[in-house]
Amino acid sequence: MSDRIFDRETMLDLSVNFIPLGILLFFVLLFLVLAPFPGDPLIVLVQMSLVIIPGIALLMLTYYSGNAIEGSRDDEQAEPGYSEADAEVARSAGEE
Amino acid sequence: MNVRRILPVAVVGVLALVAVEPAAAQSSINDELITDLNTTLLYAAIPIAIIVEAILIYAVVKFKNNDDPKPTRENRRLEITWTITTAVVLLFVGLASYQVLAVEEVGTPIDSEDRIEPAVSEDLEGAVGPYEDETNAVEVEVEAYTYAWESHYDEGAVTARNEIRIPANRPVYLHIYSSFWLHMLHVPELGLKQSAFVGEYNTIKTEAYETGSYQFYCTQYCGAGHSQMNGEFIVMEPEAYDEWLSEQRAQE
Amino acid sequence: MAALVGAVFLAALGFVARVNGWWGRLPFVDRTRVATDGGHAHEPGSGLAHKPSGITRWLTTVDHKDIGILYGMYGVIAFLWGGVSVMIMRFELFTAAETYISPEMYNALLTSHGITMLFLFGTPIIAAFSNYFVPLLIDADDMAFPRINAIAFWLLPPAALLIWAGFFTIPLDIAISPAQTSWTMYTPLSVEQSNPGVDLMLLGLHLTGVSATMGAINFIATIFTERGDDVTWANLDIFSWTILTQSGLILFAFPLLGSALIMLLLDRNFATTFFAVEGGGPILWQHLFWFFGHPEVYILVLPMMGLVSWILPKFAGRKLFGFKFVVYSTLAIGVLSFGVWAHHMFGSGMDPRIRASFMATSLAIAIPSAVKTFNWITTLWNGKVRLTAPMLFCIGFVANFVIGGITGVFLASVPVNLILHETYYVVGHFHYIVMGMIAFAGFGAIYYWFPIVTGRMYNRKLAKGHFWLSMIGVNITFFAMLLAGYFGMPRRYATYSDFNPELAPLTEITFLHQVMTAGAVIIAVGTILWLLNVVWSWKKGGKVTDPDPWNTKEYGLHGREFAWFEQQLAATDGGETESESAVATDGGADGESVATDGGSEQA
Amino acid sequence: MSIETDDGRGHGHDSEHHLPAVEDWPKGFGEASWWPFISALGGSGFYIGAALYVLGQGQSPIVSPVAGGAVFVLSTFVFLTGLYGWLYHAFIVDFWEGEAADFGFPLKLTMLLFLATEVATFGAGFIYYFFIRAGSWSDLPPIVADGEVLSTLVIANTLVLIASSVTIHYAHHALLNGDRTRFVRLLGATLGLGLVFLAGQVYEYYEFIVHLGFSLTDGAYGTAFYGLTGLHGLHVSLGAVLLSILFIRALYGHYSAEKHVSVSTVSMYWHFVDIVWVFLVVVLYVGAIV
Repeated sequence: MSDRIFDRETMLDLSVNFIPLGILLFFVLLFLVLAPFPGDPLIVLVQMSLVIIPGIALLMLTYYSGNAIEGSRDDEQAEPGYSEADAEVARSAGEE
Repeated sequence: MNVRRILPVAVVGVLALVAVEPAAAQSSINDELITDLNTTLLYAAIPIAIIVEAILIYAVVKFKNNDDPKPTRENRRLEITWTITTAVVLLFVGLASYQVLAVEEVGTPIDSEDRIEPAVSEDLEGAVGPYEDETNAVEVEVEAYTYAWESHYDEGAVTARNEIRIPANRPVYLHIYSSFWLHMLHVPELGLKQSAFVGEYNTIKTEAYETGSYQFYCTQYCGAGHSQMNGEFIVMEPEAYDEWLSEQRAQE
Repeated sequence: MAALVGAVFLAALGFVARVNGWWGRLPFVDRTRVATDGGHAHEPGSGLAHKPSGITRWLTTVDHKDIGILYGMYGVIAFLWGGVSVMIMRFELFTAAETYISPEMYNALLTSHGITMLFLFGTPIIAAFSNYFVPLLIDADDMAFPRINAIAFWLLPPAALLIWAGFFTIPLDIAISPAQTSWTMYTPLSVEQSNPGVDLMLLGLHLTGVSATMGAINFIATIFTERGDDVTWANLDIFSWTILTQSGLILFAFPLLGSALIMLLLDRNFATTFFAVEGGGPILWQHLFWFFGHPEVYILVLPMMGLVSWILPKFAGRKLFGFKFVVYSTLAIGVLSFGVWAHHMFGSGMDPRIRASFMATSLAIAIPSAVKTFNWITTLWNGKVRLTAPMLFCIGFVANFVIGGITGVFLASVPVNLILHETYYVVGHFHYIVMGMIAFAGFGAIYYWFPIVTGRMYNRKLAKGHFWLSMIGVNITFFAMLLAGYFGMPRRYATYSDFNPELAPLTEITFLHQVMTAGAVIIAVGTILWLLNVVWSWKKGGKVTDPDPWNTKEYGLHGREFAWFEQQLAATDGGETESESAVATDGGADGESVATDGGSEQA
Repeated sequence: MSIETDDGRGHGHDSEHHLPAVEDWPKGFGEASWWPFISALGGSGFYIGAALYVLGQGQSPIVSPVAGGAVFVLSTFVFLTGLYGWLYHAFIVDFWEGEAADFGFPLKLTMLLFLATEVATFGAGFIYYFFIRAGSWSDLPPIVADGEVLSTLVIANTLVLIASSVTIHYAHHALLNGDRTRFVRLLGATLGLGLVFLAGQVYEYYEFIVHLGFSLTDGAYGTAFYGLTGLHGLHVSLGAVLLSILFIRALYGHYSAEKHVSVSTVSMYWHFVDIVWVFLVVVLYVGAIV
């Protein structure tokens, strides 16, 4: 539990980025399994890197942004971009 | 108001697209594969587009000045559901496209051991010849320059301007190159497209099913004469093609 | 030439001066704005010391709000230039043959239209919004580097003059004509056109790139270091998130384009071989250009998605659904946008395996884009939808995005791309994005923030008319383009009379072109309504005295920028007659909202 | 160019709201400064100058061939004036009274971002080189064929540049330890080594162009060689200018263990330029002959 990188909530938030990663993975596997082209290791290397490198970049950015956002999460704070004072005034009215 | 406007547009769109689909036999293997794929995608895309637009319009109409608004509640399950649904649709698009791409007429013929040397007249790299067992294959060189096309047959023995002739029902290899500036051959009705580069050949392959004439275009912007750079792509009966070719050869 | 550039420059300065004089006559604009920058010195007039008067103020300003207005004026001028050039083209295409303008002129206009709309309208209009509002939204005093901010703007007018130079010299009898390279500037065409107008355009483009890069660095530094104490990464607003992502894209995309442009200039003037056949070849240009070019699309569209994510909830009466999903998917788009460039080059004979890879990444990037659509629709669901002009534009944005996005998936599929690439289908697809989304979000944001920037309200009837004309015009014009693409109509054709009527579907294509022209006229009428509305309302519109003109407090959706606006009103509220309601709402919040003003960080 | 040297704010300590330009000309207007406009005028003047230069070339020049150069020189003057005024008001006018290290993080971050753009700038050139290296690697100039391109001069020059990276590192260290004499000496040494490197490059160009007949237009490799080394040379020159500013300010007694942001940012820049050079030597010199 404690050794997990993110808590469950965050993992669910991040799933929006894991799904495109899943797609990239799917295509990597597809290209490996279904390769009706004459073999050429260099081309295959380029082909794979073109999918895998953006995937890794996305994974890294997701990790760091997830960290930054979760690290600064505070249940008390105002909604993103909203004025705290005004939101408080209105909260009672809006919730009913 | 939105509904009244968008729905007819969408319906007209669907009808128009269906009308564009050549309902009769396909003109070439490329066209057949691409049109089938395109139709399949349209069958998925048009309903999705209409449904999403309809939900949007419904939401706007239904909740316009709604007296009983509810505050937003996060619903991650819903989020993840539609993300995965989108992903599945796109996987299907990718899988279908990849299978079509894997056909060398749609993808590009790739050089390999079991091919013969391409029959080309210029000393340039990049051309790919027919397979050894494709004995009836035809090779045509297509040269682009500002602002015209020339087709060369029999390794340059025969040349025609602004027209490209191929026989039906035989594998055809088009070796495309440019002698001045960048151009692109596009035969929409046969599903053919390839850039013409200076200093290299690019080979595409096709097999036409039907005889007839089609418009071809230059679809790489190339300056003042770009809009005049089109011509006639003629698919002939194989016998007629051979006859034409020997006539031309005799004249040269 | 030097005299000409100088003259045009002076004319531009004169224009700014006139505009400035005109602004000067608006009592609200001057008084409040000047006072606002006094921060806590709330007596109106005390802040006057902070700004010179007259034209000097606009030439010397380092205030992010003034610079935002300058960017906005600039973007609007560019938008009109691009609009006029495309209307000329559309009238020419009404008939198949060459009627009004030569193919050379047509090509010059199409080049100018593309370059102007993307580099001189798109990027600056976003900078207008982000300059004015990002510091307000993140509770910063100003940008991290106000002087660099001003420099970045002042590089743009000379850049525009260089880019348009070829048109200015038409009346003169000198050998400079407008560039005819198309906005993609593909080699060898762009290297071998001997017209020096091309060199001027490339230099101008490089200058806009420098400006955009400076702006991007400034925004990243601002968002990283200037946030107020209570603005954390977890509650950074969505618009600032998209600006941050956009700036990150600019950081890599524009310098790369800059190098490529210099290489092109060297090839043109110093016989280098960067893009020559014996060197990197034309394909190298295509790779470099699209490695910039595809992220450029997201550079333009991401902030606009941010604006819609910010404005749409206000009129849905509820918070944005799935805020974090939208943030993460924005970042995902940012990263993936660098991995999809070659889907613009599927027809260039790349190995099919490599094309398959680009197809895979192009499909992957469609997910985070699509997710946003669902988030916006769900935000509307169960809300209280108020169809104000900004809201109409947001809804139109989403509706157009559905079509623009789905047509994009067809282009990602390599085989389908082969029949649609470089046809009007592509033109229709990306105009759904650039006109149907980017311009729509821009219009929506202009209406939404009109009260803050001008202190007045626009004319609501005209604004709704503007929306409906734009929406109908966009869908007629660009849907017709999609269909023309399926009929095989290639793009960038000055005429289409050369087609063989026996072979090409000339009747259908002609009809569709006429429909497009009719649609374009509708859009133009809508745009004129908008322009009249903005000019008239800025001068004569009803004054806004309510700090909450959109009634967002009721839903707990009062943004920081309007909280700031409230303070400005409070600061200048001396004897306005219709201000009772404003005073009434001011009372309680005053003390606290001081804390959200600029400067609390350093206090 | 001067991105790393803007502090843009930081003098409004008496007010809670930061007015960016209180000390600037025109004085007294907290949110107004002429320097950005003047710098931008000078900056765009370079482009106008380049444009006029292009128009002055060819068979029938449209403007006088000297116009471009004249505008360029004039712009340099205007640009430097703008920069000087800006730097002077932003940093120097009251260096010791300004807040210490307050802007260290933003400025270092900005330098980092600027270096990221530099990666893209150099990237385009290197991509060209990789294209030709992997593609039609033929028609090589004799100096590549003979391996002469990798001369002792280049190796010596590389060592000089690496040494300068070491000296600036220890200069910064010395400053942090409060050893000003050592700081100024090592800074001077860095500047000297940078100038030696530039001289070496100029000499190499001279050798190649005049004696070996290898120039910019000498095929695909000539383009890559002069394009990349030229771009790098421009960066070293800019670095030398920055180092000179540091050095002069250091001689005037600026900088201390607490106030050393400019030293850090210039040092980051210098290290970056150094790393690019090492990569360049490996790829462009060694990579061409292996």
